[in-house]
Amino acid sequence: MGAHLVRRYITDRDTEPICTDKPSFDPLYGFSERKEREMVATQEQMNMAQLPMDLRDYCAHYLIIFMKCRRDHWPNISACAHQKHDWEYCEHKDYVMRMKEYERERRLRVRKKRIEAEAA
Amino acid sequence: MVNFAALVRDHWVHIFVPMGFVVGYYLDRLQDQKLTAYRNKSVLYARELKPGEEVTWK
Amino acid sequence: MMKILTPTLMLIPLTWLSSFSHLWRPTLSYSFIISTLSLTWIKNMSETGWTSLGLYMATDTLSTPLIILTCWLLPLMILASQDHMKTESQTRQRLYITLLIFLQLFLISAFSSTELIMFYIMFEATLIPTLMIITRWGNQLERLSAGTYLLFYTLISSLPLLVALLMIQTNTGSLSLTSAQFYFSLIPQHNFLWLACFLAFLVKMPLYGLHLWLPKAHVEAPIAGSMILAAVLLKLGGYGMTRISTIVDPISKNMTYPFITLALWGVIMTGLVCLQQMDLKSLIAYSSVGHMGLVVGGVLTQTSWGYSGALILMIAHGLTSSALFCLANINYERTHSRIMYLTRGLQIIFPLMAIWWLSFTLANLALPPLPNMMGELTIIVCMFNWSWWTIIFTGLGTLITAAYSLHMFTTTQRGALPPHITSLTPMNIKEHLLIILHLLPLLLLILKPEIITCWSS
Amino acid sequence: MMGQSEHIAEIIISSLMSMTLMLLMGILGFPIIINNTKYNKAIFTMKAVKLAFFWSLLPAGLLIITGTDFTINTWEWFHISTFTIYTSVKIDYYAAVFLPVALYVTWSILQFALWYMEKDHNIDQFFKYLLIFLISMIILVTANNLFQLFIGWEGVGIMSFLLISWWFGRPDANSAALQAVLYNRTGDLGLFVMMAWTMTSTNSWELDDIFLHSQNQNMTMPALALILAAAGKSAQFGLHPWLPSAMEGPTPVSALLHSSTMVVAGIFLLIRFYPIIEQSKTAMTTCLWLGSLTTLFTAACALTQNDIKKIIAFSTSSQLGFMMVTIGLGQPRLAFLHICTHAFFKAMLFMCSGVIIHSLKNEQDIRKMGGMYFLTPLTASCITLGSLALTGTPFLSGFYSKDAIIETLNSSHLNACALSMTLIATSFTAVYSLRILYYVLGGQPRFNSLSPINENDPNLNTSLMRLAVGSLIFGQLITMSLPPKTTSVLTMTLTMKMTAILVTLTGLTTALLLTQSDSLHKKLWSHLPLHFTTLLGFFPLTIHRLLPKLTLQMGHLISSQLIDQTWFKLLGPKAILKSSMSLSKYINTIQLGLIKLHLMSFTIALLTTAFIYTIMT
Amino acid sequence: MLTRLSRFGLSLPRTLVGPPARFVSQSKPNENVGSTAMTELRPGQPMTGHEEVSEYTKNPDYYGFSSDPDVDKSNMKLAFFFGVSMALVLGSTFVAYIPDYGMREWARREAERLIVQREKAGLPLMDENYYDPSKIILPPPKEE
Repeated sequence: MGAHLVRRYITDRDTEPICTDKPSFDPLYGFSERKEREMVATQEQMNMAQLPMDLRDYCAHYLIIFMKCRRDHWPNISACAHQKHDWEYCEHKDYVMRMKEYERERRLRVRKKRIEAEAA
Repeated sequence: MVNFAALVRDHWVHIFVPMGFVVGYYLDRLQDQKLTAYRNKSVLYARELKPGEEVTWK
Repeated sequence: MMKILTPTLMLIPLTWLSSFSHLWRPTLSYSFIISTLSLTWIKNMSETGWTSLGLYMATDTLSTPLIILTCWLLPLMILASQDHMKTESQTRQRLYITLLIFLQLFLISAFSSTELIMFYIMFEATLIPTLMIITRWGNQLERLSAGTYLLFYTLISSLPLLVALLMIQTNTGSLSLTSAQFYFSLIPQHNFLWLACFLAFLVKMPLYGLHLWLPKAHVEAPIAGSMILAAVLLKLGGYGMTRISTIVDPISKNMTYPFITLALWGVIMTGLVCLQQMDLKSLIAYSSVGHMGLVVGGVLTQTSWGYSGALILMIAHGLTSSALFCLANINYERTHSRIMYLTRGLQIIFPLMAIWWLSFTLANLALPPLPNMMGELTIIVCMFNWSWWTIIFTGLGTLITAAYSLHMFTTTQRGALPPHITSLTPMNIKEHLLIILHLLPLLLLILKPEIITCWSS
Repeated sequence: MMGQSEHIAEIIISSLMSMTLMLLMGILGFPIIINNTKYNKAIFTMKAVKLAFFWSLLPAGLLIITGTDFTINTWEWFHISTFTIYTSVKIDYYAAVFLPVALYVTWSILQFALWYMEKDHNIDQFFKYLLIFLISMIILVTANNLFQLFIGWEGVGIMSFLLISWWFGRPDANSAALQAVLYNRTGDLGLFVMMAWTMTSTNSWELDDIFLHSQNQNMTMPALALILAAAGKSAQFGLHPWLPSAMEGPTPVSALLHSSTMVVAGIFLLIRFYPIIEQSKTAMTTCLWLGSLTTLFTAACALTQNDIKKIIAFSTSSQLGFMMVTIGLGQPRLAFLHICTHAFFKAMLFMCSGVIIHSLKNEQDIRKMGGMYFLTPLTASCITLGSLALTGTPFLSGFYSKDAIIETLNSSHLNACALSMTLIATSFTAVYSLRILYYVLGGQPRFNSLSPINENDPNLNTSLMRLAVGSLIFGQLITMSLPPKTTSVLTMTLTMKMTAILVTLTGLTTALLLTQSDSLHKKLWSHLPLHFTTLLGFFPLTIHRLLPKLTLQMGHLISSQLIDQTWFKLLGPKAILKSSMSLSKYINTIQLGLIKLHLMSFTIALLTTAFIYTIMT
Repeated sequence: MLTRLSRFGLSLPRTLVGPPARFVSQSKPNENVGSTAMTELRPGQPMTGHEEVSEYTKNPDYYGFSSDPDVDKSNMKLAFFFGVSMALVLGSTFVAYIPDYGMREWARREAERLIVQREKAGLPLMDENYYDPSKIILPPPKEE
């Protein structure tokens, strides 16, 4: 809570990326090869499952399985713990990847600033 | 048999308002008749009479 | 049109010729019949908007609700004034009823006249019976000064109206409302003409600056006088303003600013006056000055929302304030004092009357489903649309209305009984009937408010 | 393509739903209408609410299984030129879940009121008032257009006026009721602005049209108006003094109105209009700041109060601030979950305090209580359960919503100051809950009660037990059974995850330390700046004296004396009077009846005209 | 002695009975005057004889219209019949069932009929002048 604020407003104000702006470096920079993430659940599947709009992300297929399991054993609400875990783990991995992406963006900006400082 | 004279002596007053209503109805009818002077004379709304109709509205 | 006027005319010989023991019965029942008859005017608008056309008279969706309110009030006034007229002599009672009937006659022909001159004559004619009722049957000595205030305020302001009407007559050759849309471009574009036309109605409507006659007239008038004054005579001003603003429309674009600001400022000022008012009747009178300020604001913005909001508020306020005056009069007949401090804690003695007080206080502070709220909300929205600064005044006004209505309710009904009130004569069914006949129309209007949204239902 | 079966299913469900609503209103409306004394009306009302609760489970169950919510647009109420106002009802996630919760809580409170108001003469009227309040709350919750919402809004405000001043003989009950309505009306100013704005710029009061048309408009002004309305109704900072003084009403009223249903109406409005508030950043930050300010201030005030109902009222107000913070964080569903869970245990806390007050012969000061643990065991256990749920101990119903909120709070990017204020307030909740437990249950009894304190009334026990069960399992039940709408935050370090419990534990230990060591107690408390919190932030002193004095003085001096009596009177009639008097006095001297003078002037005039005439011709 | 005793005796029971029973409910003492407690009427206030004699003393079910009971009753019946059942019930049913107030349904049907007709005739759905201009015969322009 607020740890990044120190960097954002006090220490290095110019290199700290805002969490909402797009990555400004080439995604393949520094990686040998990096394949595009592909979406497992198809649009038509998601429509049939009537998923809310902000849940239609890369882990939507786990969510569809979880929702189907919930509907099948309806009165027993704690039946689908396993499916719920899969979905949440996938969300967890997704979130960790975003944090790594954010950190990569920040370090690249700091490196760029250092190179420019040396060149100048 | 309710004797008619006593009834009239007591309740003759009740004739006023219904009589007023009848007179009012008649007066209204008279004024409508007078207003028909402007029937079908307007430049905008005048229309040729349909066959078998001698007056646009009764 | 004459189907209602001639029966009301015939009521007068009825009062003078019926035997004294049966004086109040036929007048009451026939006036109820006439009020039911007057409901037949809520027919749907025809092409031209005018229904039941006569040579000089016609009604449209603006005037029908007001005429029905007038016809509805005559029986209620007869019902309400039976008690305090019991001690009067025979001829005076008959004179009193004839005055009320004359008042209704003039009001109906005023609301339904298409000729502006006939409207003007009837507008002035309503003054005479009101004056006689207030000065003859008022309770305190100040009724004479109240009468003079009423007379001079209305007379002085309506003379320029006559001059303006004559000027319009000479320039355009006709004063009939039905053909107004053809000749209003010929009217000379003077600001003074606009001012002259509107001044009479602004005084009658009590705009805040010219409202001194209203509290005096309300406080001194007998029950029937203050009922008709609160319910219909104020609305005469609003009706006139709506009619005239369609005729002298082009001039009033820049002339309305001072009056709207004065009206809105009046809403707050009268609210503050009500907050620390000692006399119950003058509190209700000042509250109607406040509500009518909102109506003036609504009409002067000259939008369809403004006109319909103004009419809804006029009808709803008519019923509410006349009922509040009846309640105040019922308390007055028992405790013989209008000072709120002396008549505290009446809920313990009259629990059912407390329910009526509560329902009409809520109507006064505009509880939502009631038509008062629909009218007030429409006007607030229309003023917001006119300029969004007005929301400060109207919002503050609603807050202060809530404050003084609940203050009135809490001081008169709640709290401990004062030591000097030990036993009061209980309420009788006539008084409950009087209040119910005010409350039920208000509640029934919730279901079908289209009949009172003028020109835009 | 919709198969035939789905089509029929859809018709059945929609007719079922509209029938549910009609029945709900019918079941609740019926006890108001019946007047015969054959039934004991109070019990009949309670049974009606019980039936309504079971009936309202139907839409909730449907929502949980199939996730369908529905909007009924029945009747074109009235039109002003092109603007039509419908009576439209929307039972979506929020309304479907809130209805059973509200009816469940009302059912147990009515049963409690059967015991509490037993000796009151017009207990039936009391139950009728509570029922009318419940119906206007349902209208507010299920409204789909602004006008219907406003009907519920004002109905709830007026019923709180009537119920607070139930014992209208007492002057401070009347003034508390008046105060409550005035604060609510200042809030209503915001709702007026909202209605005016939506009418002018989206030309409809239907919720869906408003959300649709307001996509690309600058929404700060209506959003701030909504926040003002919510602040007025849910006693946020600045408009909060009416909630503690609303404790003048009977305890069932404070349990039902001022803890679970009425005060959450403001927050519910913000949740319902969340898509509008979301669009303007200033509104979100005002929500956050207003909420954290309220929660901190009212929690601090609760620390130093001695009246048991005042403490619980302040804790309600601080929880409302907490909900406002959740809306500021951008989590309307969590705020809604907190509303439901909070309704359970807060109503139970109020009912327990009612039991204690009633058995100690209306003694409300906690310093004069003590040792209730032995005398009323069931109430004591319920109070501890309620306080634990309030402080968010794991796996009670409070934990599910409070903990989730504090987690999102910690991992959010919003400003740290408002969030740390909320954390301090959560620690304060632990302190004042412990203070209640310590003073009311622990120690030697400090009251001289003669009457035997007992809890053998069945109504009392079953209602307390029912709410205890509710606050135990409701959190679990709802979080597990409802379909997930937003992904929960799963990537936090251990300390971040445990902050909620750590903060409450620190609050608890400090309070325990302070209460144990009496010597320290005297030294420490004596010179701490308590005046600020005991006098409720000097609000009643300043605002409740200054503002009325100013308005009344302005009313008296300026508007009535200065303007009405002098300006208008002197300028208008009196000026004419004076000028005409002097004029007539002057003319009067001529008309004094001197016949010789008149005749002489007449003859002179005659002669001159004759002379001029002869000259002319 | 006896008379004095009896007088004393007479007065004794009254004192024994003690002050007139003051009915104070056992429930919430803090609702002192509120809805339940009946404050004791002012004791020992001599009737001055010219208070308002309320109508209820003579005629217990006084409806408020006149002192003679049967005229009172018939007036009440008359007022209620004409006031409530005639004016309110009949009136409100008439107002409630006015066909098509404001001609809204008619306007809707008319619009739909016109659209169908104009589509069939190929005309544009709406055109700007309300009257068809051919019908308006304007006076010839001034020659001078």
